[in-house]
Amino acid sequence: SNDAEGSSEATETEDGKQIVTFWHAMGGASQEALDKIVASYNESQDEVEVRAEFQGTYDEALTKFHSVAGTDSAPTMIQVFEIGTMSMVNSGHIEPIQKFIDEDGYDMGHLEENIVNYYKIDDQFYSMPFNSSTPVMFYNKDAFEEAGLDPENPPQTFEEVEAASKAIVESNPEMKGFALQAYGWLFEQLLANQGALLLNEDNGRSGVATEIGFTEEQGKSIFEWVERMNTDGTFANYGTNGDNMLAGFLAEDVSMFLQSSANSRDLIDNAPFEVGVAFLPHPENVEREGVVIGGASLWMSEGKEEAEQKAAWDFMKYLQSPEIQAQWHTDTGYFAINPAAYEEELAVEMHEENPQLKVTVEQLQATNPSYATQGAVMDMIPEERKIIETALESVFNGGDVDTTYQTAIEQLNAAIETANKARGE
Amino acid sequence: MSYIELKDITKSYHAGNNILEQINLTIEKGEFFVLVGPSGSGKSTLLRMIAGLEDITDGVLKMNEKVVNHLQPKDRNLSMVFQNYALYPHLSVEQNILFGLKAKKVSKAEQQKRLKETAEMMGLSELLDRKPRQLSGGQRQRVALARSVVSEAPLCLMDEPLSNLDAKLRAQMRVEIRRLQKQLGLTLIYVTHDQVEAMTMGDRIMVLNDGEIQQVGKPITLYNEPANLFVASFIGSPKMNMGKTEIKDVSNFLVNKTLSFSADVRMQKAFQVHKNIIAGIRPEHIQPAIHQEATHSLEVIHVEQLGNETSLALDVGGELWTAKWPGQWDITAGNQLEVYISTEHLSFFDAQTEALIRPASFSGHGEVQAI
Amino acid sequence: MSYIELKDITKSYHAGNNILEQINLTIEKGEFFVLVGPSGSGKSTLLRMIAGLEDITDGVLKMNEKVVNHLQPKDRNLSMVFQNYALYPHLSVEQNILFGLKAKKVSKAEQQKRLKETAEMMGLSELLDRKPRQLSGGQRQRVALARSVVSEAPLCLMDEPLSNLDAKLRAQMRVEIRRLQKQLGLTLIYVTHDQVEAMTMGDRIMVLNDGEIQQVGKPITLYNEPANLFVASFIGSPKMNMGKTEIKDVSNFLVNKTLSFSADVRMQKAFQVHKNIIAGIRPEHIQPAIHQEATHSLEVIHVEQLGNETSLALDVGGELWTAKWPGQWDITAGNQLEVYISTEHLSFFDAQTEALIRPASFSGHGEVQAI
Amino acid sequence: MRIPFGRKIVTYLLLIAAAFLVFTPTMMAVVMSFMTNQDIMTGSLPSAFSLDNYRRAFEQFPLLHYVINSFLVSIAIMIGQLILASLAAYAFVFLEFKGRDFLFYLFIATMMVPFEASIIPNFHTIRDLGWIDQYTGLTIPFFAMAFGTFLLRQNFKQIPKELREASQIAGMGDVKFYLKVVLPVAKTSLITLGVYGFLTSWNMYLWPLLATTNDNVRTVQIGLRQLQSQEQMNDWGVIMAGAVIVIIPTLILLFLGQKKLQRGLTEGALK
Amino acid sequence: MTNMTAVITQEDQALFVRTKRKQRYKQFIKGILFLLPSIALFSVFLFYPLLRTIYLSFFLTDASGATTVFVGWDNFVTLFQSTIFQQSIKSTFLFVLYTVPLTIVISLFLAIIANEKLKGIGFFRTIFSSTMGISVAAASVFWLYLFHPTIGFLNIIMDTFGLEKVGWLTDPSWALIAVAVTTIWMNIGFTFLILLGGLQSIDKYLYESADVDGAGYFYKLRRITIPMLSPTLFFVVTVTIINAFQTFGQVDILTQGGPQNATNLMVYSIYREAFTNYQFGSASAQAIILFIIILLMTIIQFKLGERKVHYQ
Ligand SMILES: Nc1ncnc2c1ncn2[C@@H]1O[C@H](COP(=O)(O)OP(=O)(O)OP(=O)(O)O)[C@@H](O)[C@H]1O
Ligand SMILES: Nc1ncnc2c1ncn2[C@@H]1O[C@H](COP(=O)(O)OP(=O)(O)OP(=O)(O)O)[C@@H](O)[C@H]1O
Ligand SMILES: O=P(O)(O)OC[C@H](O)CO
Ligand SMILES: [Mg+2]
Ligand SMILES: [Mg+2]
Repeated sequence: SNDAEGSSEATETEDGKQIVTFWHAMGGASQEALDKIVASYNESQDEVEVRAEFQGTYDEALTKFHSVAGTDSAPTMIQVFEIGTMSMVNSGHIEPIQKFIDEDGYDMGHLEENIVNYYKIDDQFYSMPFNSSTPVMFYNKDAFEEAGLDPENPPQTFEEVEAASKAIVESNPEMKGFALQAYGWLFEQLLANQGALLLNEDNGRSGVATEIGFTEEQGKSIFEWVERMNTDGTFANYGTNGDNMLAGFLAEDVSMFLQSSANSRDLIDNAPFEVGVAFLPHPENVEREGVVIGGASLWMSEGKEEAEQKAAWDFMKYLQSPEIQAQWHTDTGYFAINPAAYEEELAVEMHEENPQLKVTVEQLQATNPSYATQGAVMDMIPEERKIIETALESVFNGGDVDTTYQTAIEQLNAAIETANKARGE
Repeated sequence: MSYIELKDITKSYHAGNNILEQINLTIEKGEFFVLVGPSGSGKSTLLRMIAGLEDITDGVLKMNEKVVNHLQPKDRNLSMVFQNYALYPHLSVEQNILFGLKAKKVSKAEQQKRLKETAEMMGLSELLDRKPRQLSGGQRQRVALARSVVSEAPLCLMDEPLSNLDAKLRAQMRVEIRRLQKQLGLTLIYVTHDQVEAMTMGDRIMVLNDGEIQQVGKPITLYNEPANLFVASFIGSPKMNMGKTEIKDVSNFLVNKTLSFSADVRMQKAFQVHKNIIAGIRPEHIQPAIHQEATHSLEVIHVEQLGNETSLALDVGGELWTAKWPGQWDITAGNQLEVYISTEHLSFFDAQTEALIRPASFSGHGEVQAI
Repeated sequence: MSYIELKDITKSYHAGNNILEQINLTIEKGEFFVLVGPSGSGKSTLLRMIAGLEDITDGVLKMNEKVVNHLQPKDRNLSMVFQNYALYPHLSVEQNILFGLKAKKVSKAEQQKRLKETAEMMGLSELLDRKPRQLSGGQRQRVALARSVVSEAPLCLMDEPLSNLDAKLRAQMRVEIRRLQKQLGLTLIYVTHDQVEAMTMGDRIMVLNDGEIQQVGKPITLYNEPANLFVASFIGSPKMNMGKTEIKDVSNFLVNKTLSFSADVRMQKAFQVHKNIIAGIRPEHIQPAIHQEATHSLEVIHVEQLGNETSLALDVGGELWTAKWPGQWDITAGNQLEVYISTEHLSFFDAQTEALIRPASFSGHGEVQAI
Repeated sequence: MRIPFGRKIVTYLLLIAAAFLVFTPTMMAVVMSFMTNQDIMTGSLPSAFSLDNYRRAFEQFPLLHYVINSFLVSIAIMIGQLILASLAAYAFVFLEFKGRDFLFYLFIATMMVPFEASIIPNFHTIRDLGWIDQYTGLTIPFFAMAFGTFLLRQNFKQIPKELREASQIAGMGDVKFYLKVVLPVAKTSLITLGVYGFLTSWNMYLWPLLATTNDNVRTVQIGLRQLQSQEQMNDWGVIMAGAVIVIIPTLILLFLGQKKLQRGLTEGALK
Repeated sequence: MTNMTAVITQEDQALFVRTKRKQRYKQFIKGILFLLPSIALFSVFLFYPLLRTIYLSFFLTDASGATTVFVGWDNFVTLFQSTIFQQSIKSTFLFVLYTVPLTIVISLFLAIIANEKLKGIGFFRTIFSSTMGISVAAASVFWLYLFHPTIGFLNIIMDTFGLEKVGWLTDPSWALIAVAVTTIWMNIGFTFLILLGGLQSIDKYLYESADVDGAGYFYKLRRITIPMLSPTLFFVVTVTIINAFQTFGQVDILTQGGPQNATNLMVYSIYREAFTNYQFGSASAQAIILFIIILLMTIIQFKLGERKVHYQ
């Protein structure tokens, strides 16, 4: 029927172009940026037409993929967040990217090292990295100045953050010092920054993880940090809602917070004050280890015609190109996965104008390669995040750290156990 | 040819509490059969059972010699006027009237023809476009009636179809229904509590009380020879005057301890058989002592002028009896009134069984009864 | 003391189409006021306006000398029996009856007392626990009546409160309502289309036609001196016989080109003033030629036996006239009948204006009018 | 009947106060959709009026196309539901047969099954039927509606039984009675249910998102969802503009339906 | 009347039985035909998923929802031991308690004041029913903004009155209330419309009769309006309860189940279990439990309620 036109059943357009269906989870401004890139690709050649289609959140898109995987309805390629990696690998309905790399003799060497570290599993690439981000600390330079703090020298450690927060609140009782979104990803990053593993078995990279990998001290340090600021009255609670926190920051209700670097552009553009970007803080008593890359990568469906897969592969390569990455980076604040992009005029100009954007890159490059910063892989990480978020909220709202922590650990281990059992291997 | 036959028809809503009790009845084809009875006696229920709207608890219902207990209303080929009209609120008067014809796929031309006739007859021609809610009570009733009339089904059931009409319209309708019934040879079962309707329209009347048949017969028979006290007091308006009767001596008896009458031989015998006897006399039989000599003198308690007749409440041994005299009489309450009461006009009933012992004699019809 | 006063009361549902037209009326305290009129003439509407249920389009309504146009029904202190009963379907009979008393916070003891009395009077004692849908039509009507009676409001409005009752019960109710009204000194406005109710219960009757008052007066006045043709034909059942009247010669006139009467001086004068005259005669005034000599001979078309009287359809110059004779007459249709018609009993109306020219003379009440 | 002046005033006051409370969120959204992001973020009163948000909302997704799809889908669902629900309700009220009550309770029980809980098996079903990206997949699963059946059953029960009886005597079968009497008499409820069905279909978002993979058959709520981003800053002005665009057709429908509803509601009763 | 035999002949008897049976059969067929379209679709899109859900609840699954390990009642056992699930049940019941009575009372109030015959009443009716035309997505966005801690209307008002700002969606003691308020607001439109319809179909004669009886406004409300409205109310209560148990969209957009699972209502929990955690077995078990809870509630409602309901 007519309706079916353009669905994944038709693989060619009327004028003979190869159709590539591309499922993604980019809403809002990111979708605008992505659509722009897709359009530019479609215009750049006349063999392939990429059709980018929004499929909901990362979670929903992934679930949906699982439901249609192996059928005609499955897309040619799909964007999956980093923590969906393991579940994609396990699904059995994907074509590892390594196959095309080998066939094509494509060199992945130009990629950012951390990105390679994350996505290379068992020494091969299953998916093509695309949009990557890391968390950074945003702060209000004007407020720092007013409070007598050095705006060019942001706090580095948990303790310094606390002190700065106090100073801020003292100078302006209307403003809180620090905000931490109850977001599991941030917790994971704060762990990695201490050199702690999220899961055992080297974050699940040496074998199947069977329980959590961090020590009580490492885990609790984050909770206690928050608790201390909470008692000081310098902590702002925005719960799980990132947008509220951003708005609070812009409205000068809070002076520092952690968030994905993907927000940089937006924040810098919209803030009525000078926005500072800093490295993720770490406890004083441990060295900074660095951050894990976040974001998502692109996966190839199994069982599609070769021409179709080839076309998708071509598009993936296009996305890697420095010009595109430069554009993507400046439009959104995601990294350029290809560092060559930073040489692009567009990026250079942008960095000159907004030197803060560089900080995110610097932080990534300052990261020590280790299992901790390589990031955990397992199919229960989404669940882990929910558990951690609940625990964080509990601390935010004055819950007891010890019991909260214990409950969370029990739940985490139970979840790992169930996930292992459910694989039924 | 018996058209409708009811055998031992019984109805109960709750077990053990019969609304209708063993009804046995035959109605002939083309007969105008009137059903009367006090409120709540089961008239509507009986009608609804014949229509097939109410399950028959027990007994057999035959139409045209065929058992129809099990038949659907639509297979009984009849029409009905509901006591509460049951008009379709969303349809105009015209659509309401034509509803059944359309259902039966009667031709358009025929529909229009019948509609026109019926609407005219019922005085609804001007109201055809109205919705039921825009009609007065009487107008609604006429629509309900029209709906039944227009169907020309051979059997018509009507539940108090004229109760909301004024006397003039009612008289007109009475004639129309009667005419139609004759003309189309309809069998009509007609519930009413209007004395005049019952007497003038019905070929036969059935009196129902408390779910039991009291009497079935020609209107005039019911009036003149009511089978029991109930029928006697129910048929006729104002109702028959009743009084306990005692024998004073061999040739005299007293009614209500007040009115003395002489007893003939037949009556003396009756007094031997029946212990307690009740005498009844119709209001029109307590006559002014003008052409006859006065037999009794009674106190007038109350006078009502009806225009064409005068209704008198008289004291008879402490009870109120009614007399009805044609014309307008200027009688003052409180006075003694000379009246003429003929023993002939007394009906006698057994007080125990309530059954008729002897009807008032109308000494050969054709003679003037009361002038 | 005028209790209710209507001044130029007008009602229209749609502009330009008046349902009621300039009604002027006073009703005295304690009066029993009867409203009659053909179906759709606006009786219910008028009642509802007095109750405050319907907006008054124009005019002033006073109660107790105060303008009440704007008052809520509940502030008018009245009770009402609705033509369609308006029972609360979710409440039992008892709760229905007590609804108003509870609303008015009458004491429990008083409630029970009145409930008991009223239920007994209306024969509802056994049905107190039933829901309206489990009642027969007549039973429902009695509940509606009970609800009004129990309230003992000084003003009662009743819209055909007895239309679904049988004659016997109706007679009984008539007396009860009348007794209650007198006893409590109620003012009662009563809609009916029952001739007997109208004549016997009302202190005054108002005849409404097409939203206009035709006549207001004592029942007997309306009967004897109907203000116009409409009242003449509406009051009295069977209706008055009417016929076109022509002067044959100086001292004679013809009705319906058939019946010849001699004209006296007064009538001769009348014939000079009014061009077209219609004569009317009540059915009971076409009398058997027994005590008087026959004046006319007419063909009998149809005979109806009502038990207490006989109704005869007679051919008068091609039109059907009705005669009503008390008692049962064995007369055969098709025969010629000798009748006596007195000129005295003829009423005359102007054919154009329809107004009464001369009423039938009842030559001094107290004399026997028609035996 | 005239309403006394005092009560009129009180009623009006209550009406106005209530209307204000009920309508504030909507009004606020409309105002915000014309505000600049700067004004929104600083929580100030609108300082300028701009259509910018609408322009951007329209740019971000094929809005007109979505609206048309939403209309097609909603109308199809509405009609399907009306037909199926009224048929079922008719059976439950006017037909007496064995197992009727059981079936009714079974129907009611289906209301208990949370749709989100059966969304995965249902998705698999339409996948297997090849209904993904088809109007069939978007509409047919919603045709059967226990809620609507329940609503209509409650309403049909109020139809006086004499009407059924009168038509039985007139020789009218069930289908005709259903078409000629029940449906017109229950018009109001049908309109109510229709409006409800239309609006709920219009407002669905999880299922259309799942059952479609591309813009061709997608509905307007998905567009609204695309305007919200996961962890990036929300552009409230654009979101509100999107929301206003999404609710305008339904509010208009409601406004138009209202008059019809009113008229239908006053249809008279039996005696 | 002479040869009237009062006995029903055997033939008649047999005929009755036969036709009764035939009629009953015909009625049955007719009934089923009327119900067939609904039954067919229910079977495919409701009963089958339900059975499938029951089946799944005894398994662990992989990410694509395929069963892997049979675990018997384990999923249920685990659930009942899980504090998260207990919290979820508690929140759900609390939520029902917050939303249902208030929705009904407010809508009834609106319906009653909008039932008066006044000038311009149509305008108010439209306003009151307007929230029905606002989708979950749009409504949640409105309220998300209203509850916004910094720029939200509610906190700005709190601020102007010198009150402490409230963490509407972040404070566990407020979040459920905030979601409830949103839900009530969203539900008002439809509930209002249904109740208004119910009010308008009450025979006006009943009110006239009560007016004449001298009944006051509230007396009429209590003795006529409410009882006569009872079928509608019953319907509305049933539906509102079921809807409350099935709340999803508002939670998804406003709180994602947080803070501290305070708004992790059952359907959301099911969604999360399936869509985020890929635990279709556990999600199915939750769905079954939810189904049983709603079923029990509805049965209780029908048992207690429908007897009090007055049908014409
Ligand atoms: N559904 C029912 N349940 C119980 N009793 C009922 C039901 N319907 C009618 N009745 C009772 O059955 C009896 C007969 O009712 P029916 O309607 O046949 O009376 P009726 O003779 O038509 O009276 P009316 O002249 O007042 O209309 C009455 O006592 C009535 O109360
Ligand atoms: N809502 C309405 N809209 C338009 N016309 C109406 C409405 N209600 C009544 N009417 C008309 O008003 C006239 C008077 O009606 P009303 O009910 O007062 O008559 P009635 O005298 O009580 O008649 P009945 O004896 O038949 O009850 C009738 O012609 C009727 O059709
Ligand atoms: O929102 P993004 O794309 O920066 O991704 C953040 C996290 O890595 C998602 O798991
Ligand atoms: Mg009856
Ligand atoms: Mg009337």
